[in-house]
Amino acid sequence: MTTTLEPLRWLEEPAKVLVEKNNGAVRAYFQVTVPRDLTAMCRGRAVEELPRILSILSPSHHLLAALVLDHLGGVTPPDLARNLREALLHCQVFRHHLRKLYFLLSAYGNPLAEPPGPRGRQDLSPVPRPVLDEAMEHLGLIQEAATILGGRSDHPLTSVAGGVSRFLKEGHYARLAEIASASLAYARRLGEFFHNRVLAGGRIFSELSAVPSVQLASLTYDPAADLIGVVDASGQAQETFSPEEAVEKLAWHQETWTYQPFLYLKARGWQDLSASDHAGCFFVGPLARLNRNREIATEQAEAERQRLIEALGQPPHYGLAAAVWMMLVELLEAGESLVALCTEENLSGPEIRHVPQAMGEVAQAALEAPEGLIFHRVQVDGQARVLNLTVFEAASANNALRCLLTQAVMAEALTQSRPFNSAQRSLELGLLPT
Amino acid sequence: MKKIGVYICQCGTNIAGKVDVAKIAEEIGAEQGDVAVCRYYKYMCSEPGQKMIRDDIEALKLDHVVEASCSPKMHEPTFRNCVAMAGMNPYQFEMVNIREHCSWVSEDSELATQKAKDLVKAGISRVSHHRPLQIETKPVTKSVLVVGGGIAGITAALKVANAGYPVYLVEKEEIIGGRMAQFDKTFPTMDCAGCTLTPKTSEVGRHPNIEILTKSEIQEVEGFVGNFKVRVRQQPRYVSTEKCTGCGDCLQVCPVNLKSSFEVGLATRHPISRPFPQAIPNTFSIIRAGMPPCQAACPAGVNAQGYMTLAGAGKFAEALALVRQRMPFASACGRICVRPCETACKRGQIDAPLAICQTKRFLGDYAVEQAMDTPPPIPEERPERIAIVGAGPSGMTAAYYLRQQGYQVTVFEKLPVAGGMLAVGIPEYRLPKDVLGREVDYVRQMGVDIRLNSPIGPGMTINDLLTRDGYKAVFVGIGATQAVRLPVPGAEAQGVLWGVDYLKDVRLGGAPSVAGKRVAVIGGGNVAMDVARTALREGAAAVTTICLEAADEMPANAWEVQEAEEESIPIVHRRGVKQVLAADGQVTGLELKAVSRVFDAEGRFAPEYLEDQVETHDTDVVIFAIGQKTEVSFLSEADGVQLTERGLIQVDPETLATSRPGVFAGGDAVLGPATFVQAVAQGRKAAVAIHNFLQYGHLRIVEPQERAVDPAVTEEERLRAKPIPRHPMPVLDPATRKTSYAEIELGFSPEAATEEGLRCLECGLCCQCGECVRKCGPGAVELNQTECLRELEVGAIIVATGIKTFDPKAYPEYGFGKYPDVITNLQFERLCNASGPTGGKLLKPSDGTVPKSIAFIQCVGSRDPARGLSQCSKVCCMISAKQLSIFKHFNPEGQAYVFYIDNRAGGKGYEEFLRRVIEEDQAHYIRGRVAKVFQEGGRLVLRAEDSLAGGIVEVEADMVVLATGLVPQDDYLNVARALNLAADKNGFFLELHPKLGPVETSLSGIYLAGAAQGPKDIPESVAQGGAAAAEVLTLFARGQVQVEPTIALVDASACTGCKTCVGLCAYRAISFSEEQKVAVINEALCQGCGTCAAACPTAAIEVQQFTPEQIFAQIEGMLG
Amino acid sequence: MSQFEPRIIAFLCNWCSYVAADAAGVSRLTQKTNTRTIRVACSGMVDPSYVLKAFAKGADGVIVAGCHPGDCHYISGNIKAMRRYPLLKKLVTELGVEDGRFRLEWIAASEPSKYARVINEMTEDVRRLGPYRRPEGT
Amino acid sequence: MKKKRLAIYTGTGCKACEHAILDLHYQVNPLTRGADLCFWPYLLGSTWNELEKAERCDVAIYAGAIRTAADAEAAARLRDKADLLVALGACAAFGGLPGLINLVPPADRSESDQTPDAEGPALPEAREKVAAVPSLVPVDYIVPGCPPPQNFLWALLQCLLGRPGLLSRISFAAHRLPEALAQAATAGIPPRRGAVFAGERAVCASCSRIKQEKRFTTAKRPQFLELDEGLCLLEQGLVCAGVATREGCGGLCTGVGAPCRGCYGKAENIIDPGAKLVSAISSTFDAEKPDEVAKIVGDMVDLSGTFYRYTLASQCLLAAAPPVAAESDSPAAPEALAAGEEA
Repeated sequence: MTTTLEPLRWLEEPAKVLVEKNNGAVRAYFQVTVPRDLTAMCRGRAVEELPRILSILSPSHHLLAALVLDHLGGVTPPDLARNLREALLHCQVFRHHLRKLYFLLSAYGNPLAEPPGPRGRQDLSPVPRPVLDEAMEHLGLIQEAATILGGRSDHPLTSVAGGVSRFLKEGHYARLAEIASASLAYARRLGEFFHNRVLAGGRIFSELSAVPSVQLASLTYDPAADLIGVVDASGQAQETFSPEEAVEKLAWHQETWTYQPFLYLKARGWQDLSASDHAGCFFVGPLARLNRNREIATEQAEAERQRLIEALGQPPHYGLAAAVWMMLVELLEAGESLVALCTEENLSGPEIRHVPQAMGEVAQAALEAPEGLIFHRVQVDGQARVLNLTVFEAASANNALRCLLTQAVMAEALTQSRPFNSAQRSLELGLLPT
Repeated sequence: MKKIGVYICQCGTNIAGKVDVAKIAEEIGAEQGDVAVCRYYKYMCSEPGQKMIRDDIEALKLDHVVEASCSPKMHEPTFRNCVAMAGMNPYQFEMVNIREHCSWVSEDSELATQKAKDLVKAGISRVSHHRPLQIETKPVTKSVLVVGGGIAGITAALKVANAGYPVYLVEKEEIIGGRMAQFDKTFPTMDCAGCTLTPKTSEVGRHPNIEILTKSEIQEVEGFVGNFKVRVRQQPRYVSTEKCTGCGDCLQVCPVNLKSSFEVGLATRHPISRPFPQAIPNTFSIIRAGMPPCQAACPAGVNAQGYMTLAGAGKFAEALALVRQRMPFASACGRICVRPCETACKRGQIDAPLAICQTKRFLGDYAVEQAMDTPPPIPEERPERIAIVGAGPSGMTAAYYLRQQGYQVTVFEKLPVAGGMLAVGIPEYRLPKDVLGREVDYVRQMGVDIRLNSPIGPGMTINDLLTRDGYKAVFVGIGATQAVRLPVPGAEAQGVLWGVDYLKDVRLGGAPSVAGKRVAVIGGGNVAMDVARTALREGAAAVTTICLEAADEMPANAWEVQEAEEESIPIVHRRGVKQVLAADGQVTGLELKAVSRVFDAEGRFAPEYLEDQVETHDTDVVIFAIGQKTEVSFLSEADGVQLTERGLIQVDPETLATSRPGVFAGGDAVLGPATFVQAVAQGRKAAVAIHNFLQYGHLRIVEPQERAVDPAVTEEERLRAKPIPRHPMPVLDPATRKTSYAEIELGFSPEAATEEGLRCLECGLCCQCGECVRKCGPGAVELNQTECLRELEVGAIIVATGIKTFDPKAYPEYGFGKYPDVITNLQFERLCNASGPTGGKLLKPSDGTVPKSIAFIQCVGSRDPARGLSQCSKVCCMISAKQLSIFKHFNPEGQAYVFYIDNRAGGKGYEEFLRRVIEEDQAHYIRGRVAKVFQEGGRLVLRAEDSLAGGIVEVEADMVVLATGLVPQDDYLNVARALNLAADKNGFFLELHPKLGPVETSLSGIYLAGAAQGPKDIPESVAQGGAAAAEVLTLFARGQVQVEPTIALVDASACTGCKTCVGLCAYRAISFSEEQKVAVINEALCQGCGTCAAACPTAAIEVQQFTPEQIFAQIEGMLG
Repeated sequence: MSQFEPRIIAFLCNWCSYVAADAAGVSRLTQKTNTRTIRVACSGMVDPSYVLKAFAKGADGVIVAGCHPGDCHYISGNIKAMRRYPLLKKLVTELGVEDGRFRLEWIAASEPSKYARVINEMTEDVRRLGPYRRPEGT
Repeated sequence: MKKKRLAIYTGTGCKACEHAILDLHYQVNPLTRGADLCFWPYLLGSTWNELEKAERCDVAIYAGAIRTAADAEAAARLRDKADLLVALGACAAFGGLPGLINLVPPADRSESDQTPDAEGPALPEAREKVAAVPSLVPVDYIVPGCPPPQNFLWALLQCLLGRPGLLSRISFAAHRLPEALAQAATAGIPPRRGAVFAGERAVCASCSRIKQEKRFTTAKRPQFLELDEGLCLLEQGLVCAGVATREGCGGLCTGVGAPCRGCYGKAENIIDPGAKLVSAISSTFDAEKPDEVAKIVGDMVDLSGTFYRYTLASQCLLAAAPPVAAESDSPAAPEALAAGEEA
């Protein structure tokens, strides 16, 4: 017999979980219920439109698509443009992580309910309402920054081939600086709150650490070296390869029961999810970045990372707590970087764009988006229309992780002989950082 | 809920024969919906049919009606009236075409019925979206503009004028009458064209309601039907139509002869003329192309064409007078001028320019020789005293013209001689003392007081002249008499002299002797040449000229250089002076450096040297002739005359007035070193300004600029060029001349001058020599007339611009232009016209004998898309027939041939006429195109293929007449553009409807008449003129225009101001309102074409009666 | 009636093509019965929306006919039509309208026979293509 | 006064629209003061059963396109359950970007070449074509935009939740509301059924760029164009859909130098954005001869994907499903949604 768990909170993709139980064994399926359709959507379009179309995956895809256009046109954007794009990326990190953390907290204090709220949850919240409201306000602020930099926060506009489409206006600089420092300050405050109320132990922490974890290799991108790196489940750094090689190194796997494809390492091959070893599978995202175990440039963030390592030991780290904590770290990092970046010197300059002379045939690029490593490869025809498009987005990269996690949580529920739907909450929490 | 009445016409069997009308009516009637009634009837357009509709509208309170029958082009108006009579808005009616578009063109009656039904249903669903539209009215300006004074225009003008409305008749030529005025007789009645036309033209001429604007063309038209604003550009007639009596005296004196376009080149005319005695306007007029290049090029604006022509006519005194209108010193100028006029002279493009300058010199000298050179008496003395500073060219000129005006003029000259640089700057061998003396004396004789040795300066400042001595005005005309002294190393040595100073000293005595010495002259200008040649005459052992420039770069006139070289003066090119070498203070030689360039990229003087390439040149004397400058130190504070940063006197370029009121300046004082003629120009300019200043107090000179003629030589002018070579100027031989100051150039003989005059091409047509002015008793000739712009307000415009004949040069094999006896049929008309070149005798242009045989070639240009026109020119067949019988009338024995393709004699009495010609006059009509016309034994031979008899025929003829096709006027496009008229591919204006609107155009209020709309004969043109007049009178009788409501409207609430539509409107009806930021349509201009509506991206523009919802409904209706 | 009878909407300009169609009638130039004519003031008035509307409503072909360039009664309306046609053609082709279903023709008032010829020719072309099926969105 | 019950759901599409609603929440926290959030799976994990069991809700907001049978069912359910159904965002209103796949036959859509092994539960069935909500169920209001802007969202809730107080902190300065909406919003009463929460004219009206008499000389591609800061993009040779697109964004994209792609759908009175864009742009071609025209047209790529970027599934006459008519008691709905299409 099959239990269906839906909807799942906080997931960007429409998905549900199906749990089959027969003679003692449980098989749980994390099912994405809508086709990806990306190629169908983009093939034939003018390539310069990709930044605007692909941004429906996540705002970071806007930046990545623009990066691909730079490569296709064989131009490097001027410093000003690069700074603006970087600032926008930091805003996106901040916004993405803060929203996730907000969701997390909202699980312990209904943000909307004036009690009694829907589903009759009592607000016994360890997370008082003002904390949530403050989170909301800062989401609002960082969105404003993202809007200034990107034209729009959710589907940005400004990144174009060779740079950015328009200069900032007078008054923007001041406002950005303001928001940056406010955000950083808030990141610190929120950090403190987490240390005192969440990571310090107690109900929330125990619930977080109760969520089972999955041992998987992780994939990250190092922009400095322009290399994609694999770290295996044991935390050992494995091979690295350039974005050019990505399409040979990585491959798709499609299952009949979910629309979402699975990305895996070609070399290691695809192992069925029910198998015990998943050498070919990997995941991306904050936790992956943590396991890469690289120093963070900004000092407060680095300090926070050290605290994390002290508390949870050397990488590899697995599990929710580390992932959540890492989001805090990156929240700080984003805040600090914004403060450093948002000055009139950095965000103003003579030229905003280097106009390409012609478009090449094929180009690719990778980017560490807030949700994890993403990758585009586009091939165009003589009139620069999209012929072929390969998009590795976090949802496919993490698909294996999500499925395995689902399986683990449900298996545990079975062993603890709890009803599956009671396990939904911890599954939702578990999926949150992915 | 709409109430629609549907009526289907059987049109007898026209529709019912194919379409099952009853079935459709039944089915549609049966359908639920807006259709209140659906009937069919045998003839809906008949009265009973219409009554049926009217009754239903009243009985059933119908609000919309659909009529399915013939094409709306046929009966839409009928049925609109019908429903309107029943009180329904005519625009809530829709007509469906099930005859032309259905029953008549379908085979299968089942399918036809289906189609008809779909169409009817489309009509129904469309009409239910029709809204009532109101027709707006605007008042009408009850006057008409007729463009073109041919028979069509004349007819139209008279009819409208007789109805009592003002008419403006605009004609491009100087007379009205158009083509018909050129004709002799008219077919088929053979009555004389003149006799029928002239009564009409003279009626137009004296009609109180008609104003004739001859030599006029429409420039621009604004507005809309009933309210046009027309700008007309009118060229001057130069003869007052009021004063001219038409006596024709002017013809006896006019020296210019041109080919007459009215006589189609068969005769000449004078620029002043009247094409034929009965012409209207019956006064003479002058044709002038514009200011000829020679005059335009002359700084002083001397009318070279004028005096050259007079010289050509041997009228030397008149010629001199004409010169002196702008150049008082003919003799001097004729010797020393730099001759911009000759550079510009068009004849230069053919062989050599006219010897204008030397002819001028002749005129001056001749007057003296004939001892007839005494100044005319001063018309009226004026009390005002005027002081002139400097007796140079500009000063003397100013004095001359001021004195002419009767002023009391005093000239102050600091030198002991008058003439300024002419006296002390120009060597005698170029301008002898006595010649200059004569010029000066002439001015003295006029009564100008010239005070020599009277420098202006302390004790007698300009201020003194004005304040103390009571002079009303002062003109400062001092020259650039000071040599420019370069700081050349060693220049202080003995034996270094300075150009103009040296010349001055030579003229006035006291120049250091160069006798027996080696002289080096530095400089490449005219002064350098003068200095060198003077030094030679002063006895120098050897003279060398050293200049920076290469031979072709030298500023000196070519002839000056040439003469110097003839006098064996070597010229060293491209050398600059590095330093003057001297031994114990005495010049021994020069150190020269090579020149790498003289002028920079922009052609400015900026010499660069190769300092290392040095050579020395031994010499005893060095004379620097490297420029001169104006000395203005005599000016004092009190004078209040401001200077420019170049140290020259600052003046208003228009009036030459200085900063001190009453003080004027010109010549070198203002320009720096300038040419003689420039100085004279400024002297005269100042004189006029001073006159204006003293008489009217204001300083502006209003001299309208005449437009210049095209500098390129025209075919016409080449023909005019008489085969006379330019006369060389006789000169002293170098050997003799280099020893003396005797004048080198010896001057022209009267014959030479006359011949030079005859060489003139008369580029300006009328040369404004003034002969006619002098001759004209009533003083009707007004050469100072200028072109003017008229703005006319009219309610309607009739375009009757007519046609011209096809140029047969496109058919070289016919030899037109090669053989004088190959003529066009229009020329033939002139040849047998009583007022024509032969006085009505049909004579061969070649030898003036009566042709014994004549051949007509038809369709020259017509019906030949390859080389001419695709159209049939319609009248040529009859013209040839007519001309043939005229020929027979002159020469009953003569033989006549007509080479034709078809004979087209459609028209009342035409065929009979043609038969008569063929039978009675025994003309040989040969069917076939002529392949070639060539000369054989003095006779013309035509070779053609006889396509009836077959085989090649050759025919001899004394005269060949080409029946040329009719083509639009050359400038038809200007007219089309000005009026927004559409023209067909041949260039004939497009009528509204080939059948039903032959004289209307797509632009309401603008009508066509005559051949401008297509080839026509006279009766048709007259008929159209009448028809056009009728249209106009209908409009005037209505007194107001209905602005069709089917125009575009902007929904301001939907318009986003994207400006997409603004540029699209062909009628410029759309403008953009910056206030509301929306497009605005001028309803009066809008024609309802809907381009804007289709383009408007927000569908903010809709064309009434063609709204999207109506069209969509129609589409849905027909697709069921 | 066995064979497929396409339905073709013809937008005819009032001054040339509509007159030509009338003239074709007057001179009884037989035509296929598949056209349904709509009289417009000028070919420049034909809004591409009309064309799409016609196809959307089940027309199997659409033809726009106007005066020859240079002869436009409204001076240059047909030039606008001439500018629009290629872009519109390109768009509808991308949307699956086969070549031959949509035409722009210059037919002068003096060319009734050309009108008849074009109509018949187009009817056969469209008949060969079969009915136009609008890709259903639902 | 009882709080209005509000349901929020996203079908196929990114979560940007729901984030937009969260945005409201970011600014002030009064959404809940105005509404009883009875159904919001994304944030609250509300299930369909809860919705079924609970009483009718006043307002349901559907975001995202309809891609699968499940989406269609969701739309139907919300329609049944709610008095007022709102299509939120370009996807719900017009099909949005997902609608572009309608140009591709289903067979050519799959992204992975391998044939998967048949095992595990069945997939929810995907529809052949992406559809906009109004083409399946009658919709009462539309809030276009990708994502929809704050002020119109506020206006919507303001109208539908009937709590004028909500608006206190929102300024309309950015892009003003049309008269009718402004009135309804301040009064806190629903506007005419079928109202579109956006401007009434086209983007040009609020685009700050300088417009001159249009002359389209050559079709340019943005990546090769040195953009003129102030001049109309169309006049610079970029294909910009602003001329035929409903205003409301305040010329956001054009303002930052990105040509409009029509996420607000077609302007009020027109029936097909593509047709009008063709007409508007080509009419101003700087060409008098066919070959010149051909040259310009040749340089333009992907007309369908550009002119119908967000509206292919609903407003392209040749590719779209026409909206369904609502039950007769809400007559306003069909007209407004059809926007002339069925008028």
